Amino acid sequence: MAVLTEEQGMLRDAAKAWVQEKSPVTAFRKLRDSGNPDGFDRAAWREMAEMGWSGILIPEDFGGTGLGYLTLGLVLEEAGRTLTASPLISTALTATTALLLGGNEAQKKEWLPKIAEGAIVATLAVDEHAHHHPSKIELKATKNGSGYTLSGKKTFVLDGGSADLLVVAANTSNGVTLFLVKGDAKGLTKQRLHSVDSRGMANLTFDNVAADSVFGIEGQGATLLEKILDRARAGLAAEMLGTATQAFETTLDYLKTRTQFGQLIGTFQALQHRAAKMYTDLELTRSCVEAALSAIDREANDVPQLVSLAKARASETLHTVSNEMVQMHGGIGMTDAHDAGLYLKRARVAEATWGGASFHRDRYATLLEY
Amino acid sequence: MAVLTEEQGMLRDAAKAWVQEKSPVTAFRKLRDSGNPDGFDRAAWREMAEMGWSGILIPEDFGGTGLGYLTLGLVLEEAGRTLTASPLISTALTATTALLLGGNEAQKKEWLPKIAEGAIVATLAVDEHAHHHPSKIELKATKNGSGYTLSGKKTFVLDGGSADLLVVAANTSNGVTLFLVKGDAKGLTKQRLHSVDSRGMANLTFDNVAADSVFGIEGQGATLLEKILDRARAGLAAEMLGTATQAFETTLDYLKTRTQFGQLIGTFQALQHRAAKMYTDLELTRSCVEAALSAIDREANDVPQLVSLAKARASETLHTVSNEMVQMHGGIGMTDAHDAGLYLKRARVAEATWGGASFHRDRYATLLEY
Amino acid sequence: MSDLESFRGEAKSWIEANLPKSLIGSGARSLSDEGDASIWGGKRAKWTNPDAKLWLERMGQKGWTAPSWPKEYGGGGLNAAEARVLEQELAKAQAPMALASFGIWMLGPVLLEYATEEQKKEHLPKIVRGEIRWCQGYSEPGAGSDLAGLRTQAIDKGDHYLINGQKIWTSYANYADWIFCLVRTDNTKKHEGISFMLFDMTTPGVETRPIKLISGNSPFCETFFTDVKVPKNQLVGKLNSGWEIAKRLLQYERQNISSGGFGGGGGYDLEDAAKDYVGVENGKVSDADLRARITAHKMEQRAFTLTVRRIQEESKSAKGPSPAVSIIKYAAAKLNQDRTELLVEALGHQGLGWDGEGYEPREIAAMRSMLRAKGNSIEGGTSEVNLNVVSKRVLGLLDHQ
Amino acid sequence: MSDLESFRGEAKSWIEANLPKSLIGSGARSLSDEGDASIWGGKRAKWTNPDAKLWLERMGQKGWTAPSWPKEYGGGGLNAAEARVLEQELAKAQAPMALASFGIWMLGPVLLEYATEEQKKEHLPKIVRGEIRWCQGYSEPGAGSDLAGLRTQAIDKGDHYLINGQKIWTSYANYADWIFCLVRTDNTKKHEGISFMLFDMTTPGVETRPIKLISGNSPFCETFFTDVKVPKNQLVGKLNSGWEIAKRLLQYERQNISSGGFGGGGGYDLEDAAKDYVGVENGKVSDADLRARITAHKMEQRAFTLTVRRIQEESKSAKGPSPAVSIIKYAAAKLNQDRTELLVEALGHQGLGWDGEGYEPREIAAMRSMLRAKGNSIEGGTSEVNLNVVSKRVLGLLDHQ
Repeated sequence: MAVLTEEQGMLRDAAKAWVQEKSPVTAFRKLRDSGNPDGFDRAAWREMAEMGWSGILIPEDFGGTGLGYLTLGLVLEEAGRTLTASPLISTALTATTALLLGGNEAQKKEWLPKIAEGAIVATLAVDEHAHHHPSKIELKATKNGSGYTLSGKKTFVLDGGSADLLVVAANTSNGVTLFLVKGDAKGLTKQRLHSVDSRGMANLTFDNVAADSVFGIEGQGATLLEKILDRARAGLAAEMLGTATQAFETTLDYLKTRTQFGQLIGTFQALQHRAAKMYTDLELTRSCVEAALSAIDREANDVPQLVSLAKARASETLHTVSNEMVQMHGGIGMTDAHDAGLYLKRARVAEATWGGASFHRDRYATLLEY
Repeated sequence: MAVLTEEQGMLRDAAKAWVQEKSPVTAFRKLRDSGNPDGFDRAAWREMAEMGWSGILIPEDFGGTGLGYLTLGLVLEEAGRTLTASPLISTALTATTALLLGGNEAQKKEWLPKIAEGAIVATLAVDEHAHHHPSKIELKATKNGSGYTLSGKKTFVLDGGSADLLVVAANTSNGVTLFLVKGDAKGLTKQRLHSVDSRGMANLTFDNVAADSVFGIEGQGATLLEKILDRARAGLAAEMLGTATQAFETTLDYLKTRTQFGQLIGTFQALQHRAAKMYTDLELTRSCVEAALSAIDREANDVPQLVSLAKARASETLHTVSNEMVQMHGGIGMTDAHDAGLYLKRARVAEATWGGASFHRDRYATLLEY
Repeated sequence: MSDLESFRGEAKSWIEANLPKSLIGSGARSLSDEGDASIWGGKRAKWTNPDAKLWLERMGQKGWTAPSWPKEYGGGGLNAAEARVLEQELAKAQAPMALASFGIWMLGPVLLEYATEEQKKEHLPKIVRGEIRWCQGYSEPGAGSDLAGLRTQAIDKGDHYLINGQKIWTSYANYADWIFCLVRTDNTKKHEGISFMLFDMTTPGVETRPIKLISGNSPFCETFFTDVKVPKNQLVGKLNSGWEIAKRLLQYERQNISSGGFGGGGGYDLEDAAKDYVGVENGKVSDADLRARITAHKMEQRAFTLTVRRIQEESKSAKGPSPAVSIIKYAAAKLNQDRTELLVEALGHQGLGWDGEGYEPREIAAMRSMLRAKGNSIEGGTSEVNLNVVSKRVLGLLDHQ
Repeated sequence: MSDLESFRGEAKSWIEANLPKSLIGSGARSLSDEGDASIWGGKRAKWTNPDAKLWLERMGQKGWTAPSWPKEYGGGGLNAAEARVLEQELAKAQAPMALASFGIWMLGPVLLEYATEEQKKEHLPKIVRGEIRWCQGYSEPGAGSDLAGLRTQAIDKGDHYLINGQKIWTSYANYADWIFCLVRTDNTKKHEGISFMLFDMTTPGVETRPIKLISGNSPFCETFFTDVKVPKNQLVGKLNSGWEIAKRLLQYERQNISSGGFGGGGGYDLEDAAKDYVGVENGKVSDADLRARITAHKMEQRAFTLTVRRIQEESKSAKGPSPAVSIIKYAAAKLNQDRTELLVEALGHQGLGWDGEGYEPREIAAMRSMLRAKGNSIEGGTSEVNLNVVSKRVLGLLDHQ
């Protein structure tokens, strides 16, 4: 665990307490079984906003606390432990980052306070196919008098079904440009998806959607997009670290209570060594995630490397731990009634989101030019 | 173990008996420490020839027994168990295959009987750089009256220092052509190498070496070369299987005798599971090696796939087992006085020879067109 | 030899004459979890295709659903060589499997070995003809891989046993007609206090409750026994000798579960899926990292298939399954898990759907197969137990003191 | 705070004044197996560069070879914050390590904790100044990771102990002046019968024999004791309380061995070697499979470095090394083995040379580092022991009954 300021420590403890009490895994299971179309609990989201979580990245002038990414990471980690599904990733992390890095004063004034209040859900729409591929933006933006019209599709947009505000990466004649689009814009169709993690994902179709609110410099969106994505990936990695840590701890408890062949299964050396290796992986992953988040807060120049490191490691570790959670629980871990399956399903989607281990290994090597 | 004919069974038992008695690992260690420049024991090679091993691939008309590749594989496997270093691979397997597949009657008549007698050492010279790369032949062959002159280099030629006969892959204006070159040819310089496995390897320099004996059809050598290499790789994989099997069995014996913390270390479950996985790897590898060798004997059309499978698997398995041999022996395994190091060193060279796991994985995928 | 060839002729022509055209090439679909598929036979079989019923009847009459069982018990009475020939001819004719049956794969072999003449005559023919569908009552709550902890009680009531207790992971108990079941008949011992019994699932006091898995389907049940009366002649082997029978049967089970590898995966070819969903650059899957891992897996798969064939050839002569079968089960489980994971990875977000719009059925099938495959290293003996068995029975390593 | 900054100033100017120019940037070369390198100090140090001797003398005088040890014992008397500042300034100035010493890394800390005033005054200053080079007498033949089986005898002869027995894996015993040694002083007990003693390697009856490793070099010795007389005041701690001291010291050893990771590897940068020896296609190493594995390793290496830094920051306050150190040792060993293996693979046949013509020195060094690295998961506690320690001490799992 990184060395925290007093303020960070208090926030972390508050988050831990709230999550354990108000949003345990049973809450997520209830959400899943209720077939809630949003994929998150709006009442819980309001509470989070009241506690200031939606505004952790937002400067005080816009109604937030401006505590930064490492701090938001602490909250995401705690939320990840119990699979708490909320717009923290889509809205408080990703869309907020986009507005902070790319928005002009007017845009910030209009939207950031609403996000801080928890009044809106906002998200980033980047991919258009099965795999994450930010350098392949085909959604077309055509100049149209003062503004633009957007036509094309976006796939697997997090909280895309319930989003009031969308940051959309589009292809303008001169390159990639980001646009702000309202969730109820004319010509925008949302197809809610039942992804295996039961989070609210949607495919979006744009049919001549009017978008006047250009974001950053026209045609220069590619670099901005990468900066936004790196911050989103680091935050997601923090959430995944929490999920993996809890999956491991739950499994460890089971090893200490379950007996087979007249022995606690935790006394079998083969399982002990596998547990010790998972612990090692988790420790290494924590270092990467915390390094990436604080590099972002410091605006260090190796952010892209550290983020790919963190996202790749978090993906690999969560993959292993979620598999071992099922295996070490044995038959009971295979039943829908047990939580192991929920962790496994959350894991696979998080791994693929904004690039999996394979994507980020290649990116890491490319950044180091070999 | 494949189901063997009586003849194969007898030959295998004879090989096992001779190797254990006449050529145990201590013999190889003596050879290494004696600094024998050939990298093999000529007296032992004579005995092998007398037992007919040098002629297993050679038809009876040319003084051999023509028993085929699976049979030669049985002998190579036994030889591999004790790290027996001999020209079996270079001469009885590789050069013989080249003569059988590419030689005309005259060439076969001249050389095959000598090989069967064990009178000469012959080998294949293909690579020119650090890595195996048969599609990259730069050694130049220039037409010169009736014959050719060869200029360029060949690297890491097995038994190249003591070879009386060389099969050389050269670049003719119209493609790759194979040539027969005598070991004492004028303009040929041999640099003997001290590779870590203490086998006789050499770098060869060709300075306008006269070579009139063209091999197969001029310019069509690439396909022929691949066919020769596949047979060489399969045989080498059989030897590696033997090496890995013995390394495993030696380690298994140690697990059954060594005590730590008042326990036989073989009773520690973590080591048991690693041993069981190695056993699984060895069983899978055996299937691949035997399948490749019998496919060659049947002249099946999936030989290239099966050979890449066998060589890749043998490389991976031997790699793992040789590492575990050191680790499971602990400190004693790190000493030069123990055999583990000899197996480790043999392993690494065999892995790299004619393409390692990485090379053959890529080849396998390419053969399957994805 | 020529006998064998003439048998090949007979088989060939019989198949031509009796295999309904509609079934040719309909293939052995993945059995995994299609609990109510007619291929399992039994009293409650749902015959979606009457030709499938016809095919089972004809194969059953011939005894070729259990080719190597003795004729007197309804089997085909073929020797090993003939059985292989039949297999080859059925494959050539693209005949689908006529019957999937735990009775044939597991129960039959041990009945032949341990049952009374009366029991064999009673049960084996019905198994061969697929009239009775069987399920296996082994695992109990709290004792997964460890059968010594078995608690289900069978009390001697003179003319019958009275059974009370609970089983779990009973495959398709909700579709089965009869169960072969391990029960405790002596509380003073562990393994030596277990007996092997057969009884009708319609007996009063038997209740089954399907277990929903993470993959969304329910191939297993919890099974409850409340004062279930079992006639004494339904005990197999000697009283308290059930453990020996159980171990024998587990061997057959492991061999069977996996010698074909585990099924499932939504009918994708792994490398084609990678090409379609990831893309191709000069002939190669454009994600080189994924391509390398897919290749490593495909080679492992090939090595596995070659090994199964080799072990079968080698153990022709040997009596019963070889201990090496344990590595088969372990390897098969890992392979199916690797394959389904790689497939899901290759499909990207399209492979992460649970149901509904936006996903093709086979994309959803891929995800569910990946989830279901996690059970492969748990059911029928965990991979950990398999590795223990290999290290002790095959490698001769000792137990920790 | 301003105190700290003023100390930074002092340190900076002192280094400028005292660091011989010839040493600037000469870097901390890999210590592994350079047994006779002057950097190890001691009576028999070979001083190839007089400036290195000068640098050691000056740093020793200042006590900065052991910055946080008390001044009274020759140490620097710095607090943790100051010690870090000194470290930073030395790094900035590109000063090479002045002294490599088991005395500083291992023996010193336990002497400070367990030794008598007299012993501290006697030994610590000489350690700080690099005058006496120490070696460690722990392992014995037949008892590698398991010290409870210790057999070397120390018999009470009134005014001295008489030591007979044999040690193995004694690092650089052939270069050492003194040894800290575990001996058995009670045969009726196991761990409670061990004592911790110090003695001079020139004492009659001490013999060392270097052990040749598979890598060709000999960083370890067999060490024989025949009727070696050790004065009683050279016992550290109470009689038969050596086990506690030994465990403590092992912790320092593991922390030290690996917190920097293991060295060695022939001065190649892994990805540059791959580019040079394998080739490049549009900017990427042309063997995509190897490239992916190199990258996975480099990321693991980066994660490790970040973790070492984090653990150090976190354990500032904590007393002594944290148990998480065990994962450091385990991870460091694996990383160095992976790195050296990947390097050898990248070099192809050029990386498979033992000596002689046809290979560059650094190519041979790469091979030998790979071979030497196999020992990293054995020396100073095997990786298996490390994993046991993590699962028990960190994860709280119990011993198998």
